[in-house]
Amino acid sequence: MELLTNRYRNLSVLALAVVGQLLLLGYQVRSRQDVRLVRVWAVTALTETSSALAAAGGAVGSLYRNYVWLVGVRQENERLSKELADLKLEAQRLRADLGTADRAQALTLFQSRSASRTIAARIIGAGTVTDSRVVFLDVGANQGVADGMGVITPDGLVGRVRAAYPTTAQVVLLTDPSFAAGVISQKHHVQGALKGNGSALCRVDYVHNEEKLDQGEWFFTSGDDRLFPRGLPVGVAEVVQKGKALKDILVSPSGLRNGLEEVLVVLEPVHQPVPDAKEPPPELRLLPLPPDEMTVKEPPAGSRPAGAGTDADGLLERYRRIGEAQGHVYGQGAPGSRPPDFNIAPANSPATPAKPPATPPANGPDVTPLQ
Amino acid sequence: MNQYSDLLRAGEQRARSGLRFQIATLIVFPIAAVLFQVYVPLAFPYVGYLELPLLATVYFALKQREPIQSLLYGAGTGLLEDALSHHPLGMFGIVKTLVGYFAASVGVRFDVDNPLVRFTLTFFFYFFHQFLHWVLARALLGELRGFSVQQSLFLGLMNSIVAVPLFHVLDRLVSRGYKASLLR
Amino acid sequence: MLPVEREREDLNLKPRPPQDDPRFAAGRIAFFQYITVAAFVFLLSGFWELQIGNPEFYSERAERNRIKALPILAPRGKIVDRDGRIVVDNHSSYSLILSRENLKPEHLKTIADGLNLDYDELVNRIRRFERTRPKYEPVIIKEELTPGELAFVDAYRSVDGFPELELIHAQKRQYPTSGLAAHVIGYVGEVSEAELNTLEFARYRPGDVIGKSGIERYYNNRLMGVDGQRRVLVDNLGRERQVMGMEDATPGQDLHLTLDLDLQAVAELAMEGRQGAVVALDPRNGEVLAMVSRPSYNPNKFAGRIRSRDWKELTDDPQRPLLNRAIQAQLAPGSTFKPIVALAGLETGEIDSDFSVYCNGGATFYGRFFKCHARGGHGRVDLYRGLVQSCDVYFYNAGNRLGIDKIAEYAEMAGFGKPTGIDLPHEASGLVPSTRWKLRTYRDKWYAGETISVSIGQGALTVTPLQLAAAIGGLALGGVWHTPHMVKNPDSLPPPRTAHIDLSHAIQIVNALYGVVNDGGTGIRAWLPGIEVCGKTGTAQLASNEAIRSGKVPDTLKDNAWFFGFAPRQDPELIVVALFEHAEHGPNAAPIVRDVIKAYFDKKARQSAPPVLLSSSGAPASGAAYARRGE
Amino acid sequence: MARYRSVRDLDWPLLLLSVAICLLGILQIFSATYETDFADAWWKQIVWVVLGLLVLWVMSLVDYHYLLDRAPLFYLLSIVTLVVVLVIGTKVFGSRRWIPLFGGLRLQVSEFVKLVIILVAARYLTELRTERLEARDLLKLGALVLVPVALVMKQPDLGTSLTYLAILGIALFLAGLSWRYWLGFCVLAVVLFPLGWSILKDYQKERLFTFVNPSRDPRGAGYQVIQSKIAVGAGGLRGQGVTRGSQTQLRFLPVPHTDFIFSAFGEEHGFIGVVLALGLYFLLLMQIVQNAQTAPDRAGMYVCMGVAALLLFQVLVNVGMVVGRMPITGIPLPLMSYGGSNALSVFAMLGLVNNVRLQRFVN
Repeated sequence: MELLTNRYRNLSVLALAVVGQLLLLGYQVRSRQDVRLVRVWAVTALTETSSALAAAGGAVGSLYRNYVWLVGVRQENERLSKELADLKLEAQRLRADLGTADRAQALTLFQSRSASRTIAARIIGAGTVTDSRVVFLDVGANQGVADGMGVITPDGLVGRVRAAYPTTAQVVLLTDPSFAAGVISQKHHVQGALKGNGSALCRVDYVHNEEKLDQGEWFFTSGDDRLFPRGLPVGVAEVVQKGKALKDILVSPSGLRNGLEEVLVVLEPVHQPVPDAKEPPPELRLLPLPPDEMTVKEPPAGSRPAGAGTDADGLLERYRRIGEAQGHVYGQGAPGSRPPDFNIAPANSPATPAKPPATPPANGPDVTPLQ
Repeated sequence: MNQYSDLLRAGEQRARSGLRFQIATLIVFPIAAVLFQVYVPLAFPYVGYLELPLLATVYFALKQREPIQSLLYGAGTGLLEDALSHHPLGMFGIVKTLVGYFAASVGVRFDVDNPLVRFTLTFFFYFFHQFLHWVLARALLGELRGFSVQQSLFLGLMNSIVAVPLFHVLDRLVSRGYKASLLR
Repeated sequence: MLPVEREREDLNLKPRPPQDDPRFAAGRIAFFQYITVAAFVFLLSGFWELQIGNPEFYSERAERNRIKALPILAPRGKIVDRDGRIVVDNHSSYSLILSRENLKPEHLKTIADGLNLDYDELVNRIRRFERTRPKYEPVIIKEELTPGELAFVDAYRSVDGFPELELIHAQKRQYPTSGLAAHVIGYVGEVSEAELNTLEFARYRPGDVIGKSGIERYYNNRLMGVDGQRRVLVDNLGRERQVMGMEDATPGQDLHLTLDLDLQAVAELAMEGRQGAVVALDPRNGEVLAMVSRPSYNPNKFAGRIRSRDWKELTDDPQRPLLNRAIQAQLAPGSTFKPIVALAGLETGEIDSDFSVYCNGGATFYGRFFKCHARGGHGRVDLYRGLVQSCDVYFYNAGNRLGIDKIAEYAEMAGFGKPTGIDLPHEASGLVPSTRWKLRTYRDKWYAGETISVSIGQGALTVTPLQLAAAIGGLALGGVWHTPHMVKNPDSLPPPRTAHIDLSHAIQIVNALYGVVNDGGTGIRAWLPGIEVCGKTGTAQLASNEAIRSGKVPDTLKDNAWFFGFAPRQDPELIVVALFEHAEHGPNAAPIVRDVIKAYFDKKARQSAPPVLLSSSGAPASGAAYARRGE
Repeated sequence: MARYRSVRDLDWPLLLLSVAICLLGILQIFSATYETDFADAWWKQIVWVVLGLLVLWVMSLVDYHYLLDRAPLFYLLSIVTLVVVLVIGTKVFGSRRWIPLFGGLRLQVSEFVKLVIILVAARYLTELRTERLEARDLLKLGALVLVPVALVMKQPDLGTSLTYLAILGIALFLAGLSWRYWLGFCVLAVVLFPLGWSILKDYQKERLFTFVNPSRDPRGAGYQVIQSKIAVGAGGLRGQGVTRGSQTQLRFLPVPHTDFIFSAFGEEHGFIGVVLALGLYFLLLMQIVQNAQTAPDRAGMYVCMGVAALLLFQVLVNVGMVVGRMPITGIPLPLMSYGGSNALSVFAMLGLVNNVRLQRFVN
């Protein structure tokens, strides 16, 4: 056909290519479904090549190092100093690999001590879009990795598996805007939800202004988001400010601080206690958490922000103290006994109020007498 | 006869000097570019701002001056890139298809070996690429994210600065490594 | 060439001029092509928007998907005590709503698991809405989300594409955590299907949170506001981008109670660990100053959606903590009923101040021996001594003379046997037996022997603590009974009932009640220096006499202790009734009443004293603080 | 007369594309009128299309220069007919547009006037033979076109009269009207807008209102737009299938076989079908434009571009209306909408284009 072969061939092909992709897009948007198979192929093919390249790169590197040193040794000392050279070489190689070794060692150590079953993985690729924070791992569904699994390092939380392909897995980093996790602060047990910001720092939402939180306080995963096990370090609160009703909190994620190479995918999460605040902030690189001293005081169950009762509770507490101050037991009294005086000031710090079992425990330290 | 048709005709003549690349080149390069984009930013995060797949698309389109091949090349690169993002497939595909087509059309009309022309065109196409992607995301996916003109301009500048020597290297690589033949 | 020329000439057309080049407009034709492309892109984009961009089929509904209408829940009014101190507050929280338009049923399992919801309950809940409400109305599936649950929602809503989840801000009820005044306040909950079919709640919709009991229910219309709406533009990740429109919610009105938290607190503390009720009211106007029922519960458990386990625990508790004993316990009043019998006797003339009987520990009527609580007897007792010593024999005789119907007449005049009309739901009426009642209920005639029990507040006679307080309060005022109420400005308040009783009779009885506390009577434990407290004890027997004799009385059948006390003797400002269940002896309830009365007068002193004096005494000016808060 | 070399020289792509679009239209008419009073409409449409092809063939045979030469005559004839229509025309849906013919058939004159206006404009501009258009010529041509515009508006038929203006617009544009004049038009439009507003009939105003805000009165004038949007939206990606479109079949959609045929099409064939149909239209337009580019003389170019502009305008307004992006004007969709006059006039125009193409082999 003249039309399609001659003058408008270019335009026609362009239109076809664009419309074809438009229909592809339309299918995905309309059905809210990924074109899974195509993506699996592409991702698998690319990441395989990528990991092959990475491995090749490593091999070439070490070969290069060995070769250079070997030649140098031969030229200098011939056979006599071969042993020495070997030692030197060994030392050099070790020194060169020290960084990696440290890291690998820390990872292994952490992996062995961690209660959760994990699998080690290398990062073999990053996402191609600048505003999304996505990486690829060299483990996939074949190794038991599944969608939604947490990804961590000894330093802290890294992200979450978004899609597991046969030999690779796509991980959304915690800085991605679509990431969210439940966190709890170490010292004041403030609970919030960590969200990616698209930048280096993450936000923590849903923390009320009234709640106490220090700058520099550590955040750990709280576990009640049903996504990550409790007790993983997340990061340090860099910015803590009063907001409109909720605090503005920015956290610098500790998991990404030292660059990413090897990570652990949490296959079977096990909740861990949040370490006590008195311990030094977890410098976890070579000092994994001592498992014995992980005692924590859990936050009061069901504690709610701003939920410490109403005026009425404060008043009741006040009268209780008035009674205690006079040794008066309410509703009791022998004939002619001295009645209580309700106009005295209650003691401000009662000597451990012996609460009758019928009343629930007073909530937190915020119940202050009305003065 | 007017200026427009003059330009057109001159372009038609120039089109004959377009390079034809071997199929292998056309397959290896986009994959390499995307792989670079995937792997290198791990070590050097700032490299992530380099849009190598786009630069490759622009380069090959300018060189080939053959709209159909260029747009197919762009589409392939874009789809490959899409596969590694968590967007629906086709976003980068469409954008790069158009970039490929227009770059090839423009390549017909300009002296694409001139570094200044290359610089300008890369800058223009980078901006076009980012803007179109934003428009598409907004119109087709309903993502209401912002568009930073300043950032795009700056990154476009950076990419163009990288592009000129890169294209030069590619020129030599292609002419040495592969047999270049004249079109028609 | 030639034929054309010829043809042209044939057609009388001028020969084509040399400048007639059809290509002269080539540029403009190219421009037209671009216009065409633009026009088709324009049209295609229209179809994209309708057919692809809109995940739903109905365009208007689809618009709702991108422009979501989120309810703004109106906060309920706060509840404050008579001094403006907050009893029930609101606190902000997040609720999770589920948009049924976007619901993917296969997501429900994950949602239920992630948010600790019962899957079947969730499914039923959605199904219930499915039947009755249009699809675009969202369902609230969880309230008061913890930060962890919020994180769960955030993580799933965006990454895994759960478009059905939406978070809204809500004001949740905050009740006193100690369970203080729990029964009075009541609690809120989601309106049930059964309730929607009743007249009271017919105007609400499923999902609305209404008052379920207590004040919350009685004044639901006042407390409940009108929900607003917020239309927001959301992107495909479900993130809010822009607010398109707002209809603000109209918050509910605050409610001013007559309750005095000082008295309430003291009464609560006095009843701690006990079972029973305390009612304090101002007989001069019927304002309830304190109302306690024990055992209590934490109404905050109801503020969200109560878990069925918690609910079962509460309803299965043999002590029935959900019962508001102050208005719902219908129990024999015991000797606290005696003033009514005395009044009836005096008014009818069956007894007078000279009438006296000899008590030797019991008396026989109609062939049956009725004993007095004092084994050895009280000797000769007249009306004064009979009340002070609470002599049963005296009242047996008085009752015997009166007959059941006269007793019933005066009991009903005082307000027994029917609800007092307090502004709380589900008030019990109590029971005043009479011949007509016996005939109607048992189709049997009244036996005179039954009158004897009733005359000391036993037998079929039952009252609620509130009834007793209202009745005695009105009697102490000389026969003016105000309707008890909980709220400062109730919707409607019936005028007080007055009875033309001889004032000297009332004074006579009040003096005797003064003697109960201050003249070596049974109420000595309610004595307060400087305050003219009048009162009366009551011990209501639950177990049969045989069981008592055998000595095997379980705790739950031990005698109930009653005490009412009012002060001052003239024009009483306060009457307090305490019911202390299974306390065995009536006098055990007296200290409860004493503490409440003391609290009342202490507070009065505090408020009348100049604040400077208090602060200069070195003690924190708590009284001043209260006075200030009360403003 | 038989100046074309052979059947081979006909513009086959053009023919195939137009027939393909007609087939889509017939299929849709069949589906939209399935089990209704108009159930035989698709049959009639086939007859009209065949007749149209006949017209096309005839039109390709007659040298367009011959027609151009007679343009003034046609022009006068059409003015007279339009006046006659106003006087004796059949009133349907409140407007007099049709001349009753034998056998209950009706002819919509204004459809054929389009053809005449294309010829008149082409002829007038060809005779100018200048690169730029002068104000005098502009006014003259404008006056020539505005007479039928006014007459058709009187019927009242806003949509068709606007199509005449579209032809005028493209003619002026191609003739090289200075941008100053375009600017002048814009200013004039702004000034005259209030005046035009008072001329517009109430229902026309209402249509403009509802175009801006379809939900204004969902039961009244906005009803059509809303129903059309719902129908299109219901189509989704793949459509509901032939005779399965619920909006179309349940008669929510007004006139699903004429003005809103594309709405029904969108519902039953989905986005894919829409892309296909619009693609066909696009290719058809491009083919006509190509004929314009290869035309032997200015007159041929003007004729082809006039046809292209007319078709583009009609497609744009009709389809735009279907998706709620254009006001409802009652312009049928060329080649797809049911209707004899429409089909015949479009095929006549395509015949003209074909004619122009054949003439290029002449020299």
